[in-house]
Amino acid sequence: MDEFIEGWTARHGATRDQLLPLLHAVQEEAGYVQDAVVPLIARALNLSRADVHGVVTFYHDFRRTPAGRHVVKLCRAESCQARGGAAIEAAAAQRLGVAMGETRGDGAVSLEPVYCLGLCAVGPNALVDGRPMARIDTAALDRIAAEVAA
Amino acid sequence: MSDETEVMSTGDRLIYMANQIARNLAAQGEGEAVASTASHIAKFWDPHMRARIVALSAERPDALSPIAAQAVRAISA
Amino acid sequence: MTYTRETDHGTPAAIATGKSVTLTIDGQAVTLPEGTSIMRAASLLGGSIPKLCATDSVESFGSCRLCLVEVEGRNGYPASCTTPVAEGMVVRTQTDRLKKLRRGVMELYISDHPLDCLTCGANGDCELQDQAGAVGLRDVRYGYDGATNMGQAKDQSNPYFDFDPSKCILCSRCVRACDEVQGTFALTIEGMGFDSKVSASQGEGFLGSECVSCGACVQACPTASLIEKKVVEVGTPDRAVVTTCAYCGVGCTFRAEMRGEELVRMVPWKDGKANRGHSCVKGRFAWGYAQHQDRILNPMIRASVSEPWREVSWDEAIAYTASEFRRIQAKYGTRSIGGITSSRCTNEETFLVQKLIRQGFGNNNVDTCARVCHSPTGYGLSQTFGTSAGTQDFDSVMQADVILVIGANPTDGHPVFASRMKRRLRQGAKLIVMDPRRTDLVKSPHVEADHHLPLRPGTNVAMLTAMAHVIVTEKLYDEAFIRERCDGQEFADWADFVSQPARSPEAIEPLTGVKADEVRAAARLYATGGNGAIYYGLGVTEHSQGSSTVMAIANLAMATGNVGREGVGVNPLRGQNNVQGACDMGSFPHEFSGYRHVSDTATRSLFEQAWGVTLDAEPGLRIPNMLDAATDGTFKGLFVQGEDILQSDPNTHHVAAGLAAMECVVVQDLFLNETANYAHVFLPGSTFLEKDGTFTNAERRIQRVRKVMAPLNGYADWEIVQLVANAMGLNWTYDHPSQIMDEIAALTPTFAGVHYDRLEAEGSLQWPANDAAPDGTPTMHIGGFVRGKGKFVVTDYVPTDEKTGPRFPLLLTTGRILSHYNVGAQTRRTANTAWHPEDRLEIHPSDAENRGIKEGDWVALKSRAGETTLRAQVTERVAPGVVYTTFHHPETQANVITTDYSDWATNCPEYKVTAVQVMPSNGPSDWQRDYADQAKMSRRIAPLEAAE
Amino acid sequence: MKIYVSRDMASVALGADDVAQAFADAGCEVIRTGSRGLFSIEPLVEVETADGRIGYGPVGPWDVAAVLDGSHPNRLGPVDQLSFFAGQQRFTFARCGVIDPVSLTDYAAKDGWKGLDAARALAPQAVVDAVKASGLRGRGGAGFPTGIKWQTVLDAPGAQKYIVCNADEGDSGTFADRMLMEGDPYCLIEGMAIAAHAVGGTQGYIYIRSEYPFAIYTMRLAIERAAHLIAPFTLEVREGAGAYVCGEETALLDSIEGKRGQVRAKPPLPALKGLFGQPTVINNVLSLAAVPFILAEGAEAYAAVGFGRSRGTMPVQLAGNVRHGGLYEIGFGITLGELVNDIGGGTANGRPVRAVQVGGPLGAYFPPSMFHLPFDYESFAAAGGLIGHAGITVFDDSVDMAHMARFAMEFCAAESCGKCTPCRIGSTRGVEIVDRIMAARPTPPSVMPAKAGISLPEGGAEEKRDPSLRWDDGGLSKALYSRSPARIDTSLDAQTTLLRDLCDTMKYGSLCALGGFTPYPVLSALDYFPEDFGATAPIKEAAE
Repeated sequence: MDEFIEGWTARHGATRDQLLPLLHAVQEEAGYVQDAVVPLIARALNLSRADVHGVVTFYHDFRRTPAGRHVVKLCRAESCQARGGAAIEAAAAQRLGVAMGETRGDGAVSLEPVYCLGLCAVGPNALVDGRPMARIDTAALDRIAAEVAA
Repeated sequence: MSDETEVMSTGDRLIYMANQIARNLAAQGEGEAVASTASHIAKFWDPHMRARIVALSAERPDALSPIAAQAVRAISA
Repeated sequence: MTYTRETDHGTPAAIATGKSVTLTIDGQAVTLPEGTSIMRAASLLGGSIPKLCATDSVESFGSCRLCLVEVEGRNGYPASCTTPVAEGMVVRTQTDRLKKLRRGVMELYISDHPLDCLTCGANGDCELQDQAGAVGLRDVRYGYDGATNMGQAKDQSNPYFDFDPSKCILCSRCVRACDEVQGTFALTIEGMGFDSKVSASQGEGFLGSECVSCGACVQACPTASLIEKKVVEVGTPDRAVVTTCAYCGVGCTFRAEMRGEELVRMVPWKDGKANRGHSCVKGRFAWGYAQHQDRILNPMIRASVSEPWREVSWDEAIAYTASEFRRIQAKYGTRSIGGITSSRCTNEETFLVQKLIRQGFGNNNVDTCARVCHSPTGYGLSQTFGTSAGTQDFDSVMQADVILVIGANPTDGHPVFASRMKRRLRQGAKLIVMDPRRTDLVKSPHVEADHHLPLRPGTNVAMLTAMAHVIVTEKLYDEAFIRERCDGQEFADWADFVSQPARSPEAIEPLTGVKADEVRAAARLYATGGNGAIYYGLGVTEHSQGSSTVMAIANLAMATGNVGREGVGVNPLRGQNNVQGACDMGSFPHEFSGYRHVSDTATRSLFEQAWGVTLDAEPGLRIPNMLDAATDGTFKGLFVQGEDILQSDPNTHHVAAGLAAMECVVVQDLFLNETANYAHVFLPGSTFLEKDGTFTNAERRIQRVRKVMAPLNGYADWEIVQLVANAMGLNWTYDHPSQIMDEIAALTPTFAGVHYDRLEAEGSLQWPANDAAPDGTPTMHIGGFVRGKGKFVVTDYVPTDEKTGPRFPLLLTTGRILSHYNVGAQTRRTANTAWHPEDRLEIHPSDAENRGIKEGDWVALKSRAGETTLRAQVTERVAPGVVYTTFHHPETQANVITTDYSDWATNCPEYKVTAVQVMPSNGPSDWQRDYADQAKMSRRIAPLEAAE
Repeated sequence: MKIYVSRDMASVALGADDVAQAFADAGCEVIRTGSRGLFSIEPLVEVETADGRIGYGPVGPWDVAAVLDGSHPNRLGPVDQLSFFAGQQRFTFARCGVIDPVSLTDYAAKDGWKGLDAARALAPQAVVDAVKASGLRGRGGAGFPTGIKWQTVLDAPGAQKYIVCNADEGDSGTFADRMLMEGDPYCLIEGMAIAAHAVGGTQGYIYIRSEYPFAIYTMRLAIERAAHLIAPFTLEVREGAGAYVCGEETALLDSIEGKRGQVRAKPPLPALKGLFGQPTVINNVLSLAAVPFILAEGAEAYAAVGFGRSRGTMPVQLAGNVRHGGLYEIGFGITLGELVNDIGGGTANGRPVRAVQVGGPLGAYFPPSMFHLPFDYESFAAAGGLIGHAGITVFDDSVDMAHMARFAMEFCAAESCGKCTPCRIGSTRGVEIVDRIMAARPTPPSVMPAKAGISLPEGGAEEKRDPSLRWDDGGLSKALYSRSPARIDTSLDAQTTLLRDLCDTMKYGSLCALGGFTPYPVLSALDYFPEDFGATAPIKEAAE
């Protein structure tokens, strides 16, 4: 990971404003921002470990533990609720066997809340492994469950 | 001074000090250097040390560098 | 006397812009500088706006929302801490609407706060408790069965303070204090929203985190979340005495907060002009040594060092000392005895010791430990500027544009000043660091030197002369300044000398190992980057060319016009709390107080009239010369106050031999130190908490030390010296240190205006303080140099005789670490050992590798002067070929390695350059074992026979 | 045969990629465009014919043949003649759904860069004057006159000046920024280049929320292609990281600077000391995207449209349970009822509209009785609400307004930056109060299926609490008298009064709009729908 960070800062620079872009890149590369990587990032940008730890723990996107193999981000915002989002959320948790905000025991899937994907006229919506899905109903949940099981 | 000897005797140290002062003032040119070395020794060495260096310059004439030797002669007059 | 907390105006004073505005607050008109916050304005008017996240040591933050006010013409309720005053503003701070809002905020705070005030460590000293009372909170309607941050585990890892997250109100004052005041950025808030939590580094215990334990966060914390363990243990203080710290040369002033006779905590004093309300781990917490059981409280004597100590009464010990000294003088001559003053005792005590020697002993055999640290500064600056002290005050760094740090590691040696320097660097000042090691100033969080010149140890003069070469040959010097302030001819000679090709950066590159273009860039930046300020330390002075280096530095400053105004100057970072004072008081063998030579008849007759004796006009012996004379049999008696030359001076064998040859060594100290192993009389000393007096810090600031508790050993150190003096028939009649200072003022022109009543009124004075400068002199050499014209001194690089060779291929340089001080006598007897329990040898990975050395291995460190063993620390902080260690722990006796080479002008030892070899070893060297046995033997104290 | 299919994230979510692939497989030349902005007809296909582009929608991959031979039942004819589009005044969204978003030639052909060229021909002050004359106000929600903000930055001394675009569009019910960035990225780039010219800006940043991966991709591609046209001004996209609060301008600046996205105190205003402490223009996507039109067609053309002090057009977004959800750019002044019923067509499932939330999660709820309100900053403010980013979320009669009030507090708790007390602690206490109200209210109305609200965000309260602090009924509760549950009045009246007091503290005490505006949805739900809170007659609190 040290070489990755060095290569990245060589291309993008090592000023403090590169911290979020670098954290995104590290998470993209390793799947999550491990506590052990924080000192390397701090040294690369000449920040304290506290600086980096404060930023990693502030933003919802950055994970400190690995996610499930599949990540389902289900929208909980008002527009999706107006289109039955709350019921779909309960059904998804039941169908995928994982509580909202958790990763399933077998590590296959993480169900996470997201507050608005900007698809507010076609909800309930979700991002499934980065792919947007609209008008989610129980049938769509079955398809997602199948994908997770595959 | 090679790096073998562990502790300098007092005599050796006085000679070494005088030479060191002279060497560091040499950049001012010989005339200036002799005068300032002499005044330095007069200003900072106690009478016993001054008397000792004068005696040493007589006993071991080649131990002192030219500037140092002239300076010691100046303070012994 | 009731315990009065210092007033907290909530926000720092505005940066002066010269403009002021007039407004009315609660009907009262007031005119204040532009940029002042409404909160500060109200506080200055004596009003009180509730606040919790505001404190005037850090910038306003606007998070607690307690301090809301009404401003006519503006909707909403702005926070008074983040809203600056404006012309014609009409502010109301106490309306019913505001009271309701404030109660609403407080009700939320207390809905997530334990209600155990009566059993809390901060009971009676908690801002949350005060504000809850002030806003009249009577109920928490939210109940306590909801979500809460209470019940979290306490972090008690730091030896001095606890962190209890359950009592934290997330005001972030601690995080901001760590960032803005200390500049370490070790704290952050972890998480967001309701679950936010203060976290050291990555949510670990304070001790293992990046925290340097300076105590700023504990001081900033409004509740019991961060609190001193001693306060929890004994309760909140009931009185406070302002005094000055006895550790480094920054000279921080503290409020010693007492509970009766017991010291509860040391809190930095906001009005302290050297530390501006900041502290470091030593001054703030490491004062436990004062009550440590190792303190010797009764005088002891013995005929020979092989016998155990015999406790005796004060009268017997004093009489024995006087008679021995008289006996030795009668037998071996007047010049056969001498004394060493301490840089850790007060000005008054140092003055008395040199008076005892000059008036009592009748010779000038007096020296001080400044010999081994900044004596070259005294010599070099007096030659060039005409006075032996730094030119600026510490505040001056905040006006610097380019900061050049040479041979100094302020973040370890002068941490509070380093914090102010880092604050200036964060504001955009440029930094050049000249040091063989990659110190924290070279690169550490939020700090990065623009140029690092990692020169080989011992090549300072070559490097500085090369910089001068660039400045002269590229015509970057300040011609007008030189013509007006310096001697034109001397400049011309100097300019010719430095311009020669042999002194170009290219020519000296092989010597220093630093790339020529880096040297050129650094020189250009210093010369042209605006206000250039040079700060240097023992890495400059502890060389065979220490004095030449100081003069080379002075040359650079004069050539570029960087002397005589704010933000510039040549600033020695003097090691100890009163090393400047010790030199001022005439501790050197060749001069009286105020740097006047003993041969100067007018000065000498002044002292002769005052003291009623004829004084010796010849300079006395320096410490190394005393030890030589001792081994030659002509120097037999030594009075050592507050100094441990066996551990701190170089070439331990030589020191031991000298001490062993003497017939009467008298040691006055707090503990049985290493020098006491060879002593015949031990007079127990007193700590800075147990006596009145003054210290002078590195910016020539004379500050009061005030007694806060009765001396455990019965006498203040100045009283002991008086006892000895009177036993030798000198008939001194001082009954308070202020009288001694009056005598100093009468005899020393630069101290003429210094009297205790002035110090009480002004808080402190920077000498010279006399009729010419009634309020002291923050910045020296304004308009002209003390010696008249600034003198350019030609400094040629003369390589040291200490050469590396096949037997000793590496270069050793020495230094200090934050948690310890000098020889560690005090800090080793506090909890600071938690950070640095033993001296370690820093060695570069490549040097370690080809010697088969891994991190933590025992290694033998050998020079031509001796051998010792310690554990290795493999790091890239040192360059290949260079190793580094500290000398805080006697077990390692690092100074058995250092040689007897020293500065040509002042004999300041060459600690910084010793040729050594490092090999793996399996434990302490034989010498260390013998030394430990000898030390144990000589520390035995015979049990008191049953009282007859 | 040339056909057009949208690549907008919403269209893709509805299957547009499969449709495009099917037509490509059938040998058609497929042009991917942005979305037209009416989602009830997507996936939409437009076929290039002799008399213009003919739209068919919604269609699936299996409809290729029916579309190509024109027989498909969902034939719509020329899309811009549909009533949903004909009534609009698309000043900012004119190209969106028409052109290939990243084609410089398409953009130039539709008056692209005309505004920038016009601006560069003027002195910076003249450009600022034009923006002032247009009456353009902040489209992010604050409604601050854009011209005045630019004037401040132009006048401010600074070694470097920055142009920052706030594309953190986190409000539920809003997607105009996303649509524009994905459908007409050069329009935003041109607007920022004009701003740079007007105030002497050298570097620009577009802070896009991480939930908009398509917008991030498209903007980066467009910036790369247009770099030479806006030089020496340089632009860079910065990706958010899931914090709604970074939609607040100073939190956004801290986020770009690599810090925790915490809100800064004002003053100093970002216009004077913003990004890296330098003077900074920080505007929403729509404010900046409106500028090219103003410079190209002239300020008067823009100012001519509008209502009262709200000049120009506002791209309204119809969302939630609405039949014709989508983007409707129209001059200010149109009424809420026209938008929801006439244009939106009421609810998608045909049930009656019970409430609409205007302005995202921090906006007020309005019952149909308030549908007379004209869409304008001042009118909505006077009615105790706000326009915000002009998102309108429609709810049918199954909505439980107490649940929505609870969600407003829960959302604030989940997204609070944690800096200021009213929001950090108040939002969590707000959820607890509404829970007590919902427990105490008599008959829960026919509500949506089981309230699936989760407990508080990660780390529920229980396991963190020290077990030794149990509230047993022995001596301890007597000793901790002020803490014993018995002492708390959990009656409906008491808790409702406490909720109002909490809202007062949050509204007037909070440091920013997150904590400060959360009371809008809570109090409007309480005031307009008291029956959901167990009260009988509506209690109208005197407007503070």
